[in-house]
Amino acid sequence: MNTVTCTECEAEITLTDNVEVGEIIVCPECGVDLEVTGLNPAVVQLAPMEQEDWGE
Amino acid sequence: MNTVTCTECEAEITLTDNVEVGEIIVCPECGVDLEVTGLNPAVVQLAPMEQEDWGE
Amino acid sequence: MVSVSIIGGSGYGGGELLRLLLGHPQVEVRQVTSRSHLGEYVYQVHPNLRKRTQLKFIDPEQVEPVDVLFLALPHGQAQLKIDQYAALAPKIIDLSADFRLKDMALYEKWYGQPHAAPGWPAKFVYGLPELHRAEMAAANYISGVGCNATASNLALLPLVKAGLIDLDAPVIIEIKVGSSESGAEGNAGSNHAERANVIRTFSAYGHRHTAEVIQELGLSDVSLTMTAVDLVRGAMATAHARVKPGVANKDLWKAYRAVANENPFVRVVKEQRGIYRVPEPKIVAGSNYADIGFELDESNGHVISMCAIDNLMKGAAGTAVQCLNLMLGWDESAGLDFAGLHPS
Amino acid sequence: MVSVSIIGGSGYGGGELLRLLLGHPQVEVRQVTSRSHLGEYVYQVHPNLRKRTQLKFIDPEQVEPVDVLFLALPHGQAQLKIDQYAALAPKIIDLSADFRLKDMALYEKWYGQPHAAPGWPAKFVYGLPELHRAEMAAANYISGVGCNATASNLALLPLVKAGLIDLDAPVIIEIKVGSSESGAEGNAGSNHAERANVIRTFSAYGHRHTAEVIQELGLSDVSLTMTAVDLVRGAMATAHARVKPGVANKDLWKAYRAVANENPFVRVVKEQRGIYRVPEPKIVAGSNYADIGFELDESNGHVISMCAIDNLMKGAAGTAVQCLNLMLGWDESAGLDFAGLHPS
Amino acid sequence: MVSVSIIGGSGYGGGELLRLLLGHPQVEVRQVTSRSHLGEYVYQVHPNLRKRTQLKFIDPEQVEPVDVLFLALPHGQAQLKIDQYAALAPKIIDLSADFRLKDMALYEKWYGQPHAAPGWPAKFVYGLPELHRAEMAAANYISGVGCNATASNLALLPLVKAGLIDLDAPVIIEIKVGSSESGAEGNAGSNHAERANVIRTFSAYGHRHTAEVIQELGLSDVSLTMTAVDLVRGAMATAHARVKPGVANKDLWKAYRAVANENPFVRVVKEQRGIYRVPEPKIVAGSNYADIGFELDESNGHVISMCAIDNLMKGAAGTAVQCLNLMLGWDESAGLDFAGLHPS
Amino acid sequence: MVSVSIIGGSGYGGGELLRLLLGHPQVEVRQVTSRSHLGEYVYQVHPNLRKRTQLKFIDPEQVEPVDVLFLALPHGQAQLKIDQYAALAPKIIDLSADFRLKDMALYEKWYGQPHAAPGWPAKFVYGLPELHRAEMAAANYISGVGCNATASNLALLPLVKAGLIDLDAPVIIEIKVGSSESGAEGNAGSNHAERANVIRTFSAYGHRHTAEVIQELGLSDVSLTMTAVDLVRGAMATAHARVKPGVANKDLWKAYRAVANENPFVRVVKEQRGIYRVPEPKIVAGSNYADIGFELDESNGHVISMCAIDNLMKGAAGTAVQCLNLMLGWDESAGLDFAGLHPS
Ligand SMILES: NC(=O)c1ccc[n+]([C@@H]2O[C@H](COP(=O)([O-])OP(=O)(O)OC[C@H]3O[C@@H](n4cnc5c(N)ncnc54)[C@H](OP(=O)(O)O)[C@@H]3O)[C@@H](O)[C@H]2O)c1
Ligand SMILES: NC(=O)c1ccc[n+]([C@@H]2O[C@H](COP(=O)([O-])OP(=O)(O)OC[C@H]3O[C@@H](n4cnc5c(N)ncnc54)[C@H](OP(=O)(O)O)[C@@H]3O)[C@@H](O)[C@H]2O)c1
Ligand SMILES: NC(=O)c1ccc[n+]([C@@H]2O[C@H](COP(=O)([O-])OP(=O)(O)OC[C@H]3O[C@@H](n4cnc5c(N)ncnc54)[C@H](OP(=O)(O)O)[C@@H]3O)[C@@H](O)[C@H]2O)c1
Ligand SMILES: NC(=O)c1ccc[n+]([C@@H]2O[C@H](COP(=O)([O-])OP(=O)(O)OC[C@H]3O[C@@H](n4cnc5c(N)ncnc54)[C@H](OP(=O)(O)O)[C@@H]3O)[C@@H](O)[C@H]2O)c1
Ligand SMILES: [Zn+2]
Ligand SMILES: [Zn+2]
Repeated sequence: MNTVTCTECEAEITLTDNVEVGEIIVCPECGVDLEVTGLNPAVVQLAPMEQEDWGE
Repeated sequence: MNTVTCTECEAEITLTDNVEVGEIIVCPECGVDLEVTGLNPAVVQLAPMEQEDWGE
Repeated sequence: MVSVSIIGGSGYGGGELLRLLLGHPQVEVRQVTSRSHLGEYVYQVHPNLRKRTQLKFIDPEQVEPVDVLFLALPHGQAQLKIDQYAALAPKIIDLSADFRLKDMALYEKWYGQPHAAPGWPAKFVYGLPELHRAEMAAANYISGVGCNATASNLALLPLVKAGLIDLDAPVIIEIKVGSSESGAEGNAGSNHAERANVIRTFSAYGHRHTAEVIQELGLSDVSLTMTAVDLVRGAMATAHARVKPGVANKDLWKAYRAVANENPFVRVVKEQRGIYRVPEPKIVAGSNYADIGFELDESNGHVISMCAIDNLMKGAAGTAVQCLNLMLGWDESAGLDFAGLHPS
Repeated sequence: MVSVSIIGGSGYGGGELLRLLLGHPQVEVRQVTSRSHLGEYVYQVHPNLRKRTQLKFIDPEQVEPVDVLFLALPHGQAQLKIDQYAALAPKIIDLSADFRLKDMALYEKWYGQPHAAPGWPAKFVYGLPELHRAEMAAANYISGVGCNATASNLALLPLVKAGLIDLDAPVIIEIKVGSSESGAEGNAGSNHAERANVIRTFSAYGHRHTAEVIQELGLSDVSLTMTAVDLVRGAMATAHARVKPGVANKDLWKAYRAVANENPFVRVVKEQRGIYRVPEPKIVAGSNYADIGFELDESNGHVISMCAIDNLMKGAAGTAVQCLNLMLGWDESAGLDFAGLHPS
Repeated sequence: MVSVSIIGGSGYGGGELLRLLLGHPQVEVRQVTSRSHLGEYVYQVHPNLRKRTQLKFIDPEQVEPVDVLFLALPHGQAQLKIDQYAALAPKIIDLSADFRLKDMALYEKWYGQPHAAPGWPAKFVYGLPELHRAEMAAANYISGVGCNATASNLALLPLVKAGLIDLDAPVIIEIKVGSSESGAEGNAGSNHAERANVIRTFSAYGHRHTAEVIQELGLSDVSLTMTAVDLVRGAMATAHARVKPGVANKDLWKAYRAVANENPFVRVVKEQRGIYRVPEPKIVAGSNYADIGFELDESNGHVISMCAIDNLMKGAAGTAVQCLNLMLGWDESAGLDFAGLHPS
Repeated sequence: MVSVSIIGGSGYGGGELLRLLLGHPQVEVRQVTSRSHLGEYVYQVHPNLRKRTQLKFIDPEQVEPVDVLFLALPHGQAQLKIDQYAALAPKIIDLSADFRLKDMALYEKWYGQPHAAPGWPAKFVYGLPELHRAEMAAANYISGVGCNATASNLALLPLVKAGLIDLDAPVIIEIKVGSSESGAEGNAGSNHAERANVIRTFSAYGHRHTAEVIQELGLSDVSLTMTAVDLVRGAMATAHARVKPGVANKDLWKAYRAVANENPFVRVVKEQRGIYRVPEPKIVAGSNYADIGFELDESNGHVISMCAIDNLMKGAAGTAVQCLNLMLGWDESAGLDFAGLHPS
C-alpha cells in the first residue's frame, strides 16, 4: 500500500492501488490538490488550484 | 378518579385526587384556564385569562 | 417657518416624525417630549439624528403653544387630553387610532370600550391623502392611519374606486409585518431570540385596523390576517377578492395606473423580468412610497392585490407629513424626498 | 442493515436525506452522487457531516445495486431514467414531482409538458404518510411530496377528513417560504443582497404544488399564493376556508386532535398564553414535525387553518425517511428523533 | 436509568439541557423548575418539546432527591443555595459562573464582589472535557463553562498545548455572538427592532469570561472583544496571536489535528475550495461540535485562530451533558448525536 | 447644472451613485450604462428609483461627452480604457481600486499583476475627503476608496493624526461586512441559503484593502481580518492598537472630537446610557456618516477603535459625491442629506 505525506499539512495519505502518475488527489485533511509525480516510492506535489471567487 | 370535559375544546381532563373547589387548572390540550366549580361530580368553567400583550 | 412640536417623540412613530420634520424646508421643530428620557438629547434615543439637532426631550406638560402639534402616543392617550392639546395649537395631526373612526359604535366594537372624547373624532379628517386629499386643505385636525389599514386600503383602492369588485363579497387580506409595528416598548414575544426568524400569525382575524378598512372602503365582509416576519420595517398586504364578471386584466391595469397617476407616492410594480416584479417592503423602507401590484386569475376572477409600505412612513409618520403639506397648501412631497435603498 | 444510495446527494434535499440516513439505526448508506462535486468528500459540501462519514461523491452512472434507492433530482430528471434506476433497486423513494400526480392530464396541465414515463406514476404511492400510511407497507415505489403541498394538505386535512368544509367552495392558501426551497443552484434573485429582508410574492397563483392539493384532498377551487421571506428553512401555510353551517370551535378541536393523535409527527399548537401560541416554522426546523392550528370566526364561519413545517424535513427528506420506515415495517419514527430547537 | 432534575428549566440553558436529557438513553428527567411558569407544561415555554414530555414546571423549593442535579440559574444564585442543593443529590452539574473560578481573588476581581460560598469552587472540576476529561470520571461536582470562554479556549488550545505561542505575549480575541447568550429575560437592547441587523460591540474589553481564559490556559495578557450580530445561536471566536519564531504552517496542522483527534466534538475546518472553508457557527447550531481553524501569516508570525460553537450547546448544555457522560463513565457522546443542519 | 454620466450603472456602487446624483440639486444625470440590461429602464434594476427617472441603460460605448464622468466598474476594467474615458470628460471620479494606490510596486504586490496604465494613478487624488480635502478643489481626477479601507482609515485617523500610537507597532483590524460588498454579480457563497446567518471569516489576512491603509496612514504592520455577517449594507471596523505610554482617555476624547469637528460626516459615538453607545452600521445605512468610537484599557494601553459605515455610501458612492462637491467647490454635503433610519 502506497502512502505519501501531504506537502501542505503533513497528513499521511493512503493511495489506491491503481493510482497513476499525473493523477490529482485531494488531501482528506487540508483539502489541497496534490499531483502524483512519481511511484515506487510515491511522490506528490502541490497542484495549482483555481482560485474561485468566495466569501465576498 | 375525577374527570371533566374542557368547555373550550371538549378534551377529557383527569383531575388529581386532592383537587379543590376554586382551583384553577390548565387544559393540557387547548391551554385555557379552567376553574373547578364543583366536585362529585367535578365541574369546571372557563376562568378569566389576562390578555397579555403578544405578537405585535 | 411653521413651528411644530411632537408629543411622544421617543417612540418609533415620533422619532420618524422628528427625522422628517428636521429635514423639512418649511418647518422648525420646537419641542419634543419623552417622560422616560427627560433631559436626554434626542440623538441618544434616535442615534441617526446625531449632528442633526441639539434638541433635548422635555416633559409633555412643558409643551408651549405652537403652529402645529403632532401627537404620537400609544392608543387611548390622546383622547384623554385632547382639549389640553387643542389649546396649544390651532392645528393637530395625531398618529394614533383615537380619532380615526367616526362612528362611535364601530369604535367601541373594535376597541372594546367607549371613546373618552366622543365629540372629537368627527372634527378629524381621516389622514390618508389618497382618500381625503381634497378635504385636507381646509382641515385643522387630521388623524393618523393604521399601518395595516393603509396597506390594505391602498391594495384595494384601485379595485373599489373603479368598481371592479362587489363591496359585499368576502375579501381576505393577508398582512406580513415587521417588528417596529409594535412600538419601542416591546413585550415578551419581541425579545430578539424569540422574535427572530419568525413567521408568526399573531392575529388570525379580528385585528383592530379592520375597522378602518370597513369605514374607508365600505367593505362589509373583510378580514385581516396578521403574520409577523423577521424584518424591522415593512407592512405587506396581499388582498384576495373576486372581480365582477367580465373584468379583465386590462381593466385592472387601467384602475391601478389611474391611482398611481393621481397620487405622487403610489407606484404600480408589475414587471415581467428581473428580480423586482412585485411590490416589496424592503424597497420602500425609509421612503413614503406605497407600491401596489396585482395578479388576476382570469379563469375564476380571483384577484390578488398587493401593497407594500414602510409602516413607519406611509403607514404613519410619512403620511402625517404628507398631510401637513396638504393642510398648509405646500408641495405635497416636501420633506419626503428620500427614494429608498437598493440593495437593502 | 438495509443498504441505500442517494442520487443527487449534493443538493439540499439529498443532503438532508444523507444526514438522516447516516443517523438511521437500520440503514447503511453506500453511495452518494454528484457530478459537480465528483471525488469530493460529502462533508466538503455538507459541512455538518464532518466527522460523521468519509463518503465521497461519485458519478450517478457508477451507482451499484442496492436495497433502496433514493432520488433527489431536479424536476423532470427522474422520469427520464426511471427504468435504469429501477434496475438498480427493488425499492425506490423519489423526492421529485415526477411521480406524484397520477392523472397524466393533470400533470401536463400543471407542468406544461407530457410526462416522459407515463406508465410509472401509477406504481408510486403518494408519499405522505398522513394520507397513505396503510398503502406504504406493501409499496415498492413511493413518491416525494411537494413542500408547499404538504403544508397545505396538512393544514386542511382535519377540515376535510371530518367533513367540516365544502369541497367545492373556494379555499385560499397563503404560503410563506424560506430560501432553501429553491435548491442549491440559486438564481439572480437568490443572491443574498437581493433575497435578504424580502417579503416577495413570487407566485400569486398557479404554483405547481396546487395540483397535489387538488389530487390529494379533492378540492376543486383552491389557490396557493407563495411569498418568500427572509428565512432559510420553513414553509408556513395559512389556509382560508368557510366551515359548513353549524360547525363550532369544539368540532374543530375534535378534528385537529384526531389527526394529531393518529399521526406521530403532527401536533396541534393553539395556546392561550406565552409566546408560542400558533404553529411556527422556526420551531420545527430540522425536525419532522408538522405543527397545525386554527382560528374560527364564529360570526361568519371563516376558518383560518395553519401548518408549519421544515420544507426539507416534513416537506421532503424527513417524510421520505418516514416512508422508508413504513415501507420496511420499521418504527415510523426511526432516525427522525431530533426535536427541533428553542430558541432558534 | 439515572434520575436527574433541573433547577432553572424555563431559561435558555435549562431548556436546552431538558431537550438533551429527554433524549438521553440512560437518563430519566424527574423535575424541572420555574417560578414564573409554575404549573405550565414545559412545552408551553419550549414548544419544540411538545409531544416529547408531559412534564410541568414546579417550584424550586419542591425539588426532591435525585441522582444528578443540574443547575441553570442566573449568575450569583447557585452559590447562595449550594448547601441546600448538595443535600438533594450526590452529584451536581452547574451551568453558571459560580463555581468556575478557583482563585477567589480572581473571582472577586472579575465579578466585582466576594464569593458567597468560597469553599465550594475548589470542589468543582472546570467543566470543559477538552481540558479536564481525566478528572471528570472521579468528580461529583462539575461547573459549567462560559460560552465565550469556551470559544476562546478551544481556539487557543492547539497553540497552547503544542507550545506554539508565548503565554506572556498579548492575545486579542474578537468574539461575535448571537442573542441567546443573554438569556430568556431580555432587556431594552434586545427588543427585536433594536437588536436586529446589529453589529454592536457591546464590550470592547473587560468581559468576565476573560477570567476563564486566564485560569485555564495560563495566558497573562489576553482580551476579549464582544460584538453582537443578528443571529440567535452561535459564538465565534477569532483569536490573534504571534507564533514563536520558526513555527510553520505544518506545525499548526499537527497541533490542530492532534486536538481534533483526541476530542470527539472538535473538528478542524480548513478547506481550499467550496463555500465552507472556515468554522461557522450556523453549521454547528444545535450540535455539540466545536469547529476550529487557523491561518498563519508566515511573513510575521501572526496567527489567526478560529472557533465556532453553539453557545447553548458546546458553550453550555451540550458540554454539561458531555460532562455527565464522563462523570458516569458512559459513552462521551451519548445523547449528543444531532449533527447540525445544512443549509441553515 | 453640471452634467454627469455613470459607466457601470447597474451595479451596487453605480446604482447608489445614481440615486444620489438624481437627488443632487446641482447635477443632471445624462447617461447610465449597462451591457446586460441594455434598453431597460434603470428602475427595473433599481426599483427604488421608480417615479424618480425615466432613464434607460445604454451601452458603455455610446457614452457622450459630459462635465463629470463616474466610473463604477469591477476591479481592473477602468485602467484598460482610462484614455478613452478621459477623452469624454475633463473630470473623472472612479469608484474602483484602479487608481487608488500610487506606488506601482505596492499595487503589484497586493493585486498580483502589473498595472495596465501606470502613468494614471499619480493623476488621481485618493478619494477620502477626511484625508485629502484640500487637494480636491484643484483636482480633475479623484479615485474611489475601498470600503473596508475607509472603515479602517477612519477608525485609526484620530489616533494617527494626534500621534497617539506608534506607526511601527502591530495593528489588528477586525472588519465585519454585509453582502452588498461583493457587488451585484454574486457567487456560490452568496446564494441566500448559504450566506444567511453567517459569521464567516472569508479572509483572515491579506485583504487587498490593506494596501490603502498602509499608503494613507503610514502604518507598517497592519492586518485586516474580514468576516461576513448577515446584513446587506454595512462595514464595521474594530481596530486594536496600543497607545504610546502616558496616553489617557481624555487624550483620546480630544483626538476623536477634533476629527469629528473638522469633518461634517464623522461623528463620535460613545455613550454611557441607552441602547446605542457605540458606532453601528445599521444606524448609518443609506447615509454618508462614519460613526467612530473608542475604548481604552488604561491598564495596558490597549485601545479599541471602531468605525461604522455604509459600504455603498461612505465606503463608495457617498464619498464619491462628497468628492464631487469638493472638486466643484460646492457645499460638501449637497445631495447627501439623508440621515439614516431608526429603528432599522
Ligand atoms: N409603530 C407603527 O408602525 C405605527 C404605525 C401607525 C400608527 N402608529 C401609531 O402611532 C402611535 C405611536 O406608536 P409608536 O409605535 O411610536 O409607539 P411607541 O414607540 O411606544 O412610542 C410612544 C411614545 O409616546 C410616549 N408616551 C407614552 N405614554 C404617554 C403619555 N401618557 N403621555 C405622553 N407621552 C406618552 C412615549 O414616551 P415616554 O413614555 O417616554 O413619555 C413614546 O415617546 C400609536 O398610537 C400607534 O398606534 C404606529
Ligand atoms: N428544496 C426543497 O425544499 C424541496 C422540498 C420538497 C421536494 N423537493 C424536490 O427534491 C428534488 C431536489 O431538490 P433540491 O432542492 O435538493 O435540488 P438541488 O439542491 O438543486 O439538488 C439537485 C441535486 O441533483 C443533482 N442533479 C442535478 N441534475 C442531475 C442529473 N441530470 N442527473 C443526476 N443528478 C443530477 C445535483 O448534483 P450534480 O448536479 O452535482 O450532479 C444535486 O445533487 C426536486 O425535485 C425538488 O422538487 C425539494
Ligand atoms: N445563555 C447562554 O448562552 C449561556 C451559555 C453558557 C452559560 N450560561 C449560564 O447558564 C446560566 C443560565 O443562563 P440562561 O441564559 O439559561 O438564563 P435564563 O434564560 O435567564 O434562565 C434562568 C433560569 O433560572 C431561573 N431562575 C432565575 N432566578 C432563580 C432563582 N433565584 N431561583 C431559582 N430559579 C431561578 C429562571 O426561571 P424562573 O425565574 O421562572 O424561576 C430560568 O429558568 C447562567 O448562569 C449563564 O451564565 C448561559
Ligand atoms: N460594493 C461595494 O461595497 C464597493 C465599495 C467600494 C468600492 N467599490 C468598487 O466599486 C466598483 C463597482 O463595484 P460594485 O459592487 O458596484 O460592482 P457590481 O455590482 O458588480 O457592478 C459592476 C458594474 O460594472 C458594469 N461592468 C462590468 N464590467 C464592465 C465593463 N468591462 N465595461 C463596462 N461596464 C462594465 C456592470 O454592468 P454590465 O456588466 O451590465 O455592463 C455593473 O453595472 C468596484 O471596482 C468596487 O471595487 C464597491
Ligand atoms: Zn494536507
Ligand atoms: Zn381545552
